[in-house]
Amino acid sequence: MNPFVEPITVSHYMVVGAIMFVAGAVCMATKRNALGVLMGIELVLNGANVNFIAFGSEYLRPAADGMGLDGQLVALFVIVLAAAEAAVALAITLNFYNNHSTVDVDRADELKG
Amino acid sequence: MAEYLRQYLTPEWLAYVVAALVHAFLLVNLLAVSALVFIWLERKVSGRIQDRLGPTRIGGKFGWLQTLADAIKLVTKEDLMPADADRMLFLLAPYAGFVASYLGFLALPFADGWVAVRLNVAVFFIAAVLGLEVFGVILAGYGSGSKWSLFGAMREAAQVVSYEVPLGMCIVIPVLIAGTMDLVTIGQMQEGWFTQWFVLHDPFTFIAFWVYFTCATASVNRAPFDLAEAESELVAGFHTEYSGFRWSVFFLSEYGSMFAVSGLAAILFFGGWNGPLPVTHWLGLADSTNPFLHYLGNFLGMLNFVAKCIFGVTFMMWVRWTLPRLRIDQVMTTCLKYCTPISAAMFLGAILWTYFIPGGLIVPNNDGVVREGQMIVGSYPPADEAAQSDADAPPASVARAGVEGN
Amino acid sequence: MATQVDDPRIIEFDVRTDEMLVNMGPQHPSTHGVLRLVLRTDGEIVSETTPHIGYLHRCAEKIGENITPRQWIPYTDRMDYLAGMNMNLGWALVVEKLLNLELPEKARHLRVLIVELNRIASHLVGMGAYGLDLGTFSPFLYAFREREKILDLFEEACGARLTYSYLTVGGATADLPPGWLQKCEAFLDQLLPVIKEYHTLLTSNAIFVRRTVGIGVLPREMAIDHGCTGPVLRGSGVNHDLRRDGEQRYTEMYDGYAFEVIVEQDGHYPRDHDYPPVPKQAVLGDCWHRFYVRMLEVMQSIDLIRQAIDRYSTATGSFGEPVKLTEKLPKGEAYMETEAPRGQMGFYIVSTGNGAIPWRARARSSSFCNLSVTEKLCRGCLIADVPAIVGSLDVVMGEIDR
Amino acid sequence: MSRGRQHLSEMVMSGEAFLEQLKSKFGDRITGANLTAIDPWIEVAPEGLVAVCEHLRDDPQLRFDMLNCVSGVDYFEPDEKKAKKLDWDRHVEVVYHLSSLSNKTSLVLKVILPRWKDDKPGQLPEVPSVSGVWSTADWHEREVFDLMGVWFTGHPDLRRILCPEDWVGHPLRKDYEMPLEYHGIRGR
Amino acid sequence: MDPINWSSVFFWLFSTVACVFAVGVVLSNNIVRMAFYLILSLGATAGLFFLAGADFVGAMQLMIYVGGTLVLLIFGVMLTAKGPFITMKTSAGEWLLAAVVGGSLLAVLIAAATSVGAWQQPHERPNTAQVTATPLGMALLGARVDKLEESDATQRRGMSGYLLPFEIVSVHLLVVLIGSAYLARPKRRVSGPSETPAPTVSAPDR
Repeated sequence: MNPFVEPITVSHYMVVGAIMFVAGAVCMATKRNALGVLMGIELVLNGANVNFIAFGSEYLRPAADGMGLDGQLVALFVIVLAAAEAAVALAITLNFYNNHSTVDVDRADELKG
Repeated sequence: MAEYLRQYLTPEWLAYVVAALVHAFLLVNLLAVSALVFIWLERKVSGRIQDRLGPTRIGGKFGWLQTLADAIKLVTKEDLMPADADRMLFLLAPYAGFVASYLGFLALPFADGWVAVRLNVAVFFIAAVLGLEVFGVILAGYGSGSKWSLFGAMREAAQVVSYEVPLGMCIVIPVLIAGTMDLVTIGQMQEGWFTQWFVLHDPFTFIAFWVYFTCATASVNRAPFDLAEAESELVAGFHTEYSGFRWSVFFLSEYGSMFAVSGLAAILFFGGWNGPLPVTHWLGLADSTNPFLHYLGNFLGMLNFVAKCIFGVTFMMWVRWTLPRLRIDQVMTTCLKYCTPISAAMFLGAILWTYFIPGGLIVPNNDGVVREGQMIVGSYPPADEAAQSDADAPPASVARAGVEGN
Repeated sequence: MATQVDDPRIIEFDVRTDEMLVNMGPQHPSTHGVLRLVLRTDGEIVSETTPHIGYLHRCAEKIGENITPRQWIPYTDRMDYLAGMNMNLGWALVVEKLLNLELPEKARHLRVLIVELNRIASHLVGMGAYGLDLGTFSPFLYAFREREKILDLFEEACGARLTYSYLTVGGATADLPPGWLQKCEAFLDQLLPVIKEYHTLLTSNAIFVRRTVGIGVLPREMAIDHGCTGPVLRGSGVNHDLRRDGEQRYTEMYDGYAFEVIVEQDGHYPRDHDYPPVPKQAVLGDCWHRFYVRMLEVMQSIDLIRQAIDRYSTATGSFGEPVKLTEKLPKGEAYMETEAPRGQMGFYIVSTGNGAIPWRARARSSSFCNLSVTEKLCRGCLIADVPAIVGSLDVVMGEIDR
Repeated sequence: MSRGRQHLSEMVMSGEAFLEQLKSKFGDRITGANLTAIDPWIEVAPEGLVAVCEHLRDDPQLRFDMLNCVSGVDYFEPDEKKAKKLDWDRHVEVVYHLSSLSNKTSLVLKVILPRWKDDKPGQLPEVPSVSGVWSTADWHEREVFDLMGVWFTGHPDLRRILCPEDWVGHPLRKDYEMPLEYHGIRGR
Repeated sequence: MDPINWSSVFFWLFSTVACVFAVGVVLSNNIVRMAFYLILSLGATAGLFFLAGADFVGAMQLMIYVGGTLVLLIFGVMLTAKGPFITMKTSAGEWLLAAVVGGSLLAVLIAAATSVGAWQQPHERPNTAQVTATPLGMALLGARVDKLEESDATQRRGMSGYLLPFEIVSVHLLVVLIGSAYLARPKRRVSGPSETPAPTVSAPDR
């Protein structure tokens, strides 16, 4: 079966999303660098976004039982919120770095800065 | 073209690949050649500004082939890499910038319909892709393992992220007036006399153009915003450690982005391929059904467009060779305290203007033609009414498909 | 009216970054030759600057005590290579002081004519190079265009374009060729409107003003304390010019010449109505003032040259009789400073009275003292300000390292 | 317009009166003077240098606010035959050229030092630093140390300035010999 | 032979890049390399969005995510990238645990992805030119253009758009803007040697 001939389905997109999601989750779990954890979060969100887009796409599913615009809209919200999340997380990380001279999340075990 | 090749080439996918390669080759070559011309132009313009001649020897009277000679010199130069460099990033960085700068041309129409990919979000796409050029600079700066390069990269990152905000806002203003993000439609809407150009649409767009140009200059790293390379401060900034071919790739992408932002300005504000006078209409070329005449009209339009781009690039050169460089804090002040509020105010003003005085400043732009891809915002009935409206002609499909004019 | 800089120890910071030690120079585009500044930076902020000099040390003083004073003249050319005539003059005067030599009137006017012309050339380079430091290239070439014409004049007078060895102990090596004065006057007529262009391009340019105003403020006390001289000192508002306040032997060259010392008084410069006004935010002693003083000194020199041309053409006597190459030096020592374009250039000669070779030849370099303030001026500024500050001091490494 | 800088003797007070005043204030720390030279000079003992300089700078009548130059002169004749004919002893002089911007006067101070401290070759003679009085002295003293080999006690940062940090010897000394080799570069 | 499906080819291209570099992010220890891989991965994801007909979201992904967020992230990396933090090793035990958990999660997800038959049914691509931006904008403002044909009136009423979330997100962004500006505000600090360039010479009056 020639993969280049077969049309693409939602499942294909979902597998890609799953791989990105898992990669992000593992990244979040294993990285000790706060910024590495942040990158993991971005991957997870993107994995989710891939699914949303796939389900919302008229190219992949018939419009009748599709999500219509909802898929794209949710993806948009995810992107915007991810940007906001990254900005705050970065500000926290840099503040943490200022106070503790490290970005190792394992050492972020006190509440006061 | 692919269909044509399919008759001769087997297997069939080879035809597609060959066709794609030919297209890509054409596009890259067009841009590489234009970069060569721009570098030559830069030398000539700077020479004239500085009361000297510029190149005069290679390739005849005007030194036409000077850039080619430079290119040969650069390609044959020794390719150095600092010992401290991050090998992968150092090698990839120039191409990252190059790809980003040239990806923008995918959606940039050169004449009516002459565009590689007609995207309905072309404006947005170009703005997004041009913003990616920053990665080339950042990665080069970081990967070089040189402190000066790192300074350049940090400056570039801060500068580009900040300038994307007013730049985006200025781009939105013509989009708002046109009601579409499709560059071809935006260009078509400015057909006719130069009074149809969006820059003359209302006073807000006029000011927005200058803000756009300032921000575009900043986002492509040209003087007086060339802080990332800041010759007198950072030696050469992010490309301090580069030499030979990779260094010239940085240059190609710089001139490529200059071309791209000038082209965007030309389409968004200066009528794109439409000349100041509707000459092609008078000659009957634009509306001609004869493919050759239509092609000729488009070709004239492309010349028009390229001339506008060259004018924009030359303007940037003029600025570069005249003004001193700003300091990093002044660059940020210019962006955050001046460009952003001004563009926001212009955005608001343009909204109010189009609401109260739809149509242009001098000649009403409303010729009653709704072009393909264009969306008339006001034509949507509220959702409830729409449900009761005639099922044969749902307003959404009108809006979606559009009506070809006349 | 000294201006107090904000306490430089307080540095605003957004994010704490690593302190970085970067070498600016000796091969850096904006360090005017081979100056090396070691910057300790915190992000873009420079917390400490340490100048390292000596990359152009050519043992001029050691050579000077092995050859006769007239033989050392070419070596003085190579000190401030942008103002070789002024260097020649400084050394010639101090040797004349030791020999107690009086010069004919014509020779004195010739000297004024030549050194003021060289001052213009030097300030033009300073102006152009300062534009370069701030990131604009064109004024540099405009400045060089005019400087070329001065070099043409010098070439006609003495055959050299950079290292002249023209003024020498006892006068000059040759008289001016016929027709030279007319050419010189034509050049001055042509230069005047060009100066206006420079003011438009730089002095009153908004970006230029923002880059220079309030940057590198050198209070007058600090300037005096550090022995800063020339435009740097006058840019700080100190009314001091050796052409007026120097030693008798030097100032008598300028006897009868009408000129005003270029220094700010009550917010105004002498005859500044022709030129861009002082920006409101400008602080006395900042980079802008130093630059502006140089620009006005060009005008002053034009005036002086015009007067010198008049006097020279009517003066009697010869252009001076150079002393023998091996003129015996009396026992004694002499020190004298002259107003070179970059400040007070002092020469010190010691002779033990046996032979024609001095026991000690010493050059006190103006740029050397001017440069020593960078350490304090650059504290707490941005990286981009470092070239702006060093450029406004207008140093020549050949003179510093000797 | 008053033009021209005068020597101290002509401006504020006569040279003799000035010298007397200094002598009465600093006693035997003023060790000599030559008021008839081209540039009249006053010789100061090393231990009194800083006090004298501070007085010269701060005295409202004198106000020598600018130090123009610090020079070192090595009086030494390597040639024995010539040395016998000389009328001076071997010594090192440090010469300070001062001027006052407000009074338009100038003054020369000299400090006479042995060529080597305690006559042990290689031991640099010492003189107190005046870099606390005039900041100009900072770099000038470094230069004199570098080229002439005089140790300025109390200098904040006395290291070589023109020669490389690892250079051997002080080039302006009359008995200095160029090293044969410096980092593989042939010297002679 | 069947004609080549070019969107499939590009799908494989983009998905390979996205997945390989996503895994690269996990496996790399160098934080700067990780950032670079992340750029490529997210850029390829934008390509996938374009392939799925979501032009606007794709461009948005490029502009906001890749062009904005990642630049910020790299900025943070550069500010904190000093020696020990560039490469922070993870212990083998953690790796093992993460691999087991991640592997099982992946297995579950892939099984779920391939379980529904309808999701594996290829669908004829519609020929209508999609105008994605304006319906999206209308939906954000509360008018669902794509649901106009919806026969079920109650469902249509329920799907009337995203005006409230849009407002909430707008306010949220404003809060984030102010909050992160507050977190990263300039602080004053005294540094450097304690001497001030105080002149020691009294100024002559003139």
